[in-house]
Amino acid sequence: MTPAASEVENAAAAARVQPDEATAGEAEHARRLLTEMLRIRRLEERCADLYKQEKIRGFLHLYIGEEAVAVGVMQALEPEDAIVATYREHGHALVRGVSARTIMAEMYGKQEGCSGGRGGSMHLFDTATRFFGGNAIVAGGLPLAIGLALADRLQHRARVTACFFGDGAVAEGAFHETLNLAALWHLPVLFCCENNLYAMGTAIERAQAETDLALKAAAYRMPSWGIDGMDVEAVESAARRAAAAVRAGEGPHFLELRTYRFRAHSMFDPELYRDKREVDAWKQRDPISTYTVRLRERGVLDDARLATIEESVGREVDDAVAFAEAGTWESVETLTRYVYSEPAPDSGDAT
Amino acid sequence: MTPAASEVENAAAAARVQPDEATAGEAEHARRLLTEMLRIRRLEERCADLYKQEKIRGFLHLYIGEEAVAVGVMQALEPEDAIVATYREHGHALVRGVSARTIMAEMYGKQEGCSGGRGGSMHLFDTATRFFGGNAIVAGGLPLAIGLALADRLQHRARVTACFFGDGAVAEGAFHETLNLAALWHLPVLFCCENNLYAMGTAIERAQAETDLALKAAAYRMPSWGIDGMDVEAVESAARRAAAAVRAGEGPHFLELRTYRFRAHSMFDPELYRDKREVDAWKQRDPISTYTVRLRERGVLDDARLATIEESVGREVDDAVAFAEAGTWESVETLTRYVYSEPAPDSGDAT
Amino acid sequence: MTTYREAVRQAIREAMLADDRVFLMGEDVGRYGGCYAVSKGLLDEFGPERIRDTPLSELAFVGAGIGAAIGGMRPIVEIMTVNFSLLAIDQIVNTAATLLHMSGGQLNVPLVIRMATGAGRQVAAQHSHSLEGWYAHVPGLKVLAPATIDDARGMLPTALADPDPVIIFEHAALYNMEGELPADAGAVPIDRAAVRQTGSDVTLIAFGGTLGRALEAAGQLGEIGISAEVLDLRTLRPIDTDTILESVRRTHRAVIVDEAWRTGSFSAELSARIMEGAFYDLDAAVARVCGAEVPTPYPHHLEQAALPQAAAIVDAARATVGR
Amino acid sequence: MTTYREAVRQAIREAMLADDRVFLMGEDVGRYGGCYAVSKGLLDEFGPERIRDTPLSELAFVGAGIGAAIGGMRPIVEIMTVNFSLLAIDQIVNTAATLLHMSGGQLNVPLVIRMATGAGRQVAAQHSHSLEGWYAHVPGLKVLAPATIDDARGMLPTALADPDPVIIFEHAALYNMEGELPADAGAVPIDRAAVRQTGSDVTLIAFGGTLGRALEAAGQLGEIGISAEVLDLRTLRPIDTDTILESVRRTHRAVIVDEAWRTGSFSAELSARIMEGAFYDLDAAVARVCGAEVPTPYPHHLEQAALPQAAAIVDAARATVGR
Ligand SMILES: Cc1ncc(C[n+]2csc(CCOP(=O)(O)OP(=O)(O)O)c2C)c(N)n1
Ligand SMILES: Cc1ncc(C[n+]2csc(CCOP(=O)(O)OP(=O)(O)O)c2C)c(N)n1
Ligand SMILES: [Mg+2]
Ligand SMILES: [Mg+2]
Repeated sequence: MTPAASEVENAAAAARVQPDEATAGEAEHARRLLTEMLRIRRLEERCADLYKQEKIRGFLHLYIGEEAVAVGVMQALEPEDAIVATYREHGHALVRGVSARTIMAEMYGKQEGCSGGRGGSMHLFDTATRFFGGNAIVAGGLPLAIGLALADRLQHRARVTACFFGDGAVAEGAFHETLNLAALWHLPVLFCCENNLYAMGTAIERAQAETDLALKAAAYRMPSWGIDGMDVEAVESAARRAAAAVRAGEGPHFLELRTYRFRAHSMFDPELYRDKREVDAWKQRDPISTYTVRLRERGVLDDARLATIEESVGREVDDAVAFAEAGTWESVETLTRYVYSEPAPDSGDAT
Repeated sequence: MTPAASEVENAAAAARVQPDEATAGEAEHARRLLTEMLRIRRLEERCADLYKQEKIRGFLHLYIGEEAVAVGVMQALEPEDAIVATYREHGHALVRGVSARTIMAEMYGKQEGCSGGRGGSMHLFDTATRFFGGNAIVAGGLPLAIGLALADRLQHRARVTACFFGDGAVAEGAFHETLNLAALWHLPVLFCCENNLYAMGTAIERAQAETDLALKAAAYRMPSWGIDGMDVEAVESAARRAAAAVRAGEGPHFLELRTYRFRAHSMFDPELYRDKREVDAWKQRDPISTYTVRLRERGVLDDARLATIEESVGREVDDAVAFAEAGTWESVETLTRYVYSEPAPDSGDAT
Repeated sequence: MTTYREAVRQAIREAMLADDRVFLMGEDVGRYGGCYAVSKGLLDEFGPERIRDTPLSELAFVGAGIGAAIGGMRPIVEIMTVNFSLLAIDQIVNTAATLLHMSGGQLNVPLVIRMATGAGRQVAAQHSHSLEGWYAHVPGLKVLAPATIDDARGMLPTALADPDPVIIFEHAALYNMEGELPADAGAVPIDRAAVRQTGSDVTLIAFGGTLGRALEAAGQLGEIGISAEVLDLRTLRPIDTDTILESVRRTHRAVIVDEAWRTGSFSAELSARIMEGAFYDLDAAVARVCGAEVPTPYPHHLEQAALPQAAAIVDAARATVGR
Repeated sequence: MTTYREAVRQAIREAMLADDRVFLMGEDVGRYGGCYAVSKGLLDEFGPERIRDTPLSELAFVGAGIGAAIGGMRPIVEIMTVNFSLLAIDQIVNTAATLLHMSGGQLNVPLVIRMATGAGRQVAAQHSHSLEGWYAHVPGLKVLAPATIDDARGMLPTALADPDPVIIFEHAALYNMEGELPADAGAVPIDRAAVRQTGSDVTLIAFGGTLGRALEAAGQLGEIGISAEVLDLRTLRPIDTDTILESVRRTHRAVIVDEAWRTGSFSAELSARIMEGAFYDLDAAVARVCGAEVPTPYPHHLEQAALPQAAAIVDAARATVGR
């Protein structure tokens, strides 16, 4: 359970841009990766404050520590691709292009939120960016993802559906049924298992007879890799390879992204189940601070640039909070809206 | 899907008594195996007739062709062990020691049946022989089996729970959850997967991304073997080894028993999904006729002995039918019995 | 002459011919021909991509149906029977029924789920449930129970045209029912109950598998001079309360027939609604004739004793009219 | 002073001390201390074999509880919330509830399943269900809804002593409720409703999470001169119809409060039973105050608007008495 123990043997992790030869484009891209991770981090730090202020209520699951996963994977996706995520999805939504404003407004429950305020933190949705939630049933999104992929297959569209889920979800029957169907039907899905070693308070050793989750996928004859999920470039490179294969019709692929959650599971969690030293050890591998160091070493980041990034990210977060604060409450009179479609054109789907 | 294709590579299958050196005890045992298979075969042939006569109603799933599996595995079990089976369980019940009489009466729905007539063909139960059903939900018995095993573990009893299920069940989420739990908790379960290549009309290639089911178990770090389920001695020998390991505290084991169903899935099945030639090819490997030949070659069976066996089996079946015919219908007045336990001593469990 | 089974098959076939977004998915719908032979022949006509056999993975293939629906398809997912739907009910309740709401109106789910329901075939305690009422409890779903050949034929296209998830319950005992179906039979509304027989003394309310018994009872009641109106609910969610109340206000008495276990069955909702909407019009307490509170027993005589029979409906109706 | 949470913990602890066949199994019951902190501290006292953390495998660990029960143990299986119980409902309905029957009386299942239920904490559409009524529909199960600290403490031992499967619903909003618990508090019966406040004009019937609202409403009604009796159902299956009818026959009016979506909720069964048993004693239609027919919305004001509030109970009660 120490970072060393989850050190990555896999070749995919090694494929990364050489430090010294960074081109301008590469430098730009690297800074963008850092910026994206920082956007998640700062937004969520603010969320934690707002939760204490009781502006955000219900469950709030922070992604802090795992940012490299969402940021890395999203690089491999095209606008027409689809994303299915979990209740720990603020980062995914943000990086995918859902605005910080509508995400924050959603967490407030304001009608300007990306789900009209109805969903809250666990149910961010945005059809414009093909972000299909936001699912609070562990492993509940997996069947949905293969359905989206099936629709693409049947409609001859070379798209990818990226499906995020945790290590805990792997124990669910839904995982098994879904992976089998995906492989059997050769569906274009990129399974992204965010292995942060815990499902709430249950360590993976107490949940899985086989803790090497990448091996699980093999039982369905699905190509899979274990990736260092604390290294955004390793994630990006693996995701690009896998997404390209999926898009090329090579069937579903599976990435196990080895990461760690720095914060409590949710705001209710007293964290009795893990040692502060373990958390501290993992914090040494913070995907943002390690990447910051790396970019400095590579000579593509200096104090000034970093300050500029932080400043713009800070402004974005401030702006999002202001937007949410200024947002409005839906009238109680429309309480029973969104139960059935409102009589309207024949539309219906989000494709 | 031809017999050749499922020919068994596994070493376990090879371990079998040498033809020429059969001792008296071994000869006796071999004839008993044959007898047991014949008991199932003849009982079920009669069931098919009785179904046509509308004596047996509802669903009726015949085991004909698969007899070597139940007979072989049961040899490895002790009286204190437990058995959990499916709706295709007449053979298992019979070999386990439930009387042909009460089995037949149950299929008639008479109150003298082993489940008081309430269950019918799919729900044979007998606590005396620790036969825990008879379950008509595919994969529904698997969680039950690990629960029985957990009870044994918690009560420090060195028992085995044998759990039978089909290839179709392997696609269910229950399979995945159960195998993981069993392996994670090191529970004394012997999983017996009766791979007859079809789930109703769905061939295994259209149901499983990985058709080598023994490999599935490996995803849970569970020892597993693929066995020729048409060879009763191969099954027995593998089951003995596996059961001994389970009993010795080595955790759950998995047997994939490769077999074939000669008859339709149920009496409603028009068998559109498979070729008569395929069925005929498999019938060449009939576990009873091939074993008969083998025992003759070994010199432990001749016409006279075989006739004696058939005669006694025939008598048993006749007697069972007579018993069922003479059985009585439960009064409609007690319709709502067996919904809750009747006020009685504190008992409660079947241990 | 055609059958209920044929009518469903025809409906599926025409939907697939009319709209290539429609496909059928479920266990044994293809090679086997459907566990009730509903889809027999369709595999040959439409091929395995559109008549899609699934493994035994109810949760995943129902969820895949939801995903395919939001991905632009019009899936018909067949769950063999309501008994196995319990393995998929999480996806139906927590995903299909909630997506539109949780997304603030962005994601409707144009999915049709068909399943067989009911008892009466001696298939015992795990294969004889009647859980229509559970699904009818869930906002976001629509729930249909075609009891006639016309409805078996006509409800499916309407359900497929609906932007939201619709569940169709086909009572297993109806598949062999024979009757005429006009050559031009087509879509029928799915928001109205139907008066199948008019009457003035008592309203018998039934749906799906119990309509036949209610009509049988009405016939027997007629012989003893009691005029029974028979109302076929057709749609369980939304309930056509207006039609029910209109009838009961005329007859002043009602008997509800529901094959499910009595306690907590859908019949209770109908009973409560009638009281709430027509209390002062009632001349007697609304009666219910339901399944006995016992897991379905295997033997024929016990199973039949556990199910609502015409005789019990007659008795209940007579009790309400007092003769 | 103690809390509802403490009372449940104490009940589990004492059961485990008294009978070593008892063990607790579920997601995060051990190291985490229970998702509602109910089992905090028990792992240290009893160890991981008896306070058994499970993976996220609801179907399998509930089924394992059934198997362990027939194997001689007395398992308490905790499902975090009723929402996730949908993943395990097949085992509960098709196995736990049927084994005794299918085996002709041979296999009873002495299993207790506990789960949190209900809305009110802004956890939105997938985490706020109230499905007690579904379980109460199933013959073979017993269903409890402790609404008080005494019942939280006392129902568990009675449930564990029961030879058949018992499901206990703990409303999540109750865990922090404070109150006194006598030092000798122990087992209580699980087959009787309780009159929590006597009254003569109208009977308010509530259970679990809605009892508090009903009492609140009764207080407000008292202030305007309407004497409300408050009945706590306590057990949803079997229903204590006698106590309900006895009360309604005195008050002639009833209002049922149920947090579940109105259509097909358990309230309907209660309403129907009252009509069936006390039709001629009723001075007004039995009224229901239920959850709105909408997946639970996240924002506080909308969620509260979707839930039965004291004001709505007061209005409904006033309507029944006509003032
Ligand atoms: C089916 C189901 N069971 C239980 C829960 C409660 N729960 C919410 S998150 C969680 C842990 C999930 O862990 P994992 O899949 O590893 O994701 P992580 O939270 O670590 O990102 C649990 C048990 C749930 N939401 N759904
Ligand atoms: C959960 C569930 N889904 C569907 C069915 C219907 N059904 C009964 S048996 C069967 C096939 C099972 O195949 P397999 O597990 O291979 O066992 P076999 O019948 O071949 O022995 C199916 C689909 C069921 N009983 N339970
Ligand atoms: Mg995790
Ligand atoms: Mg099979």
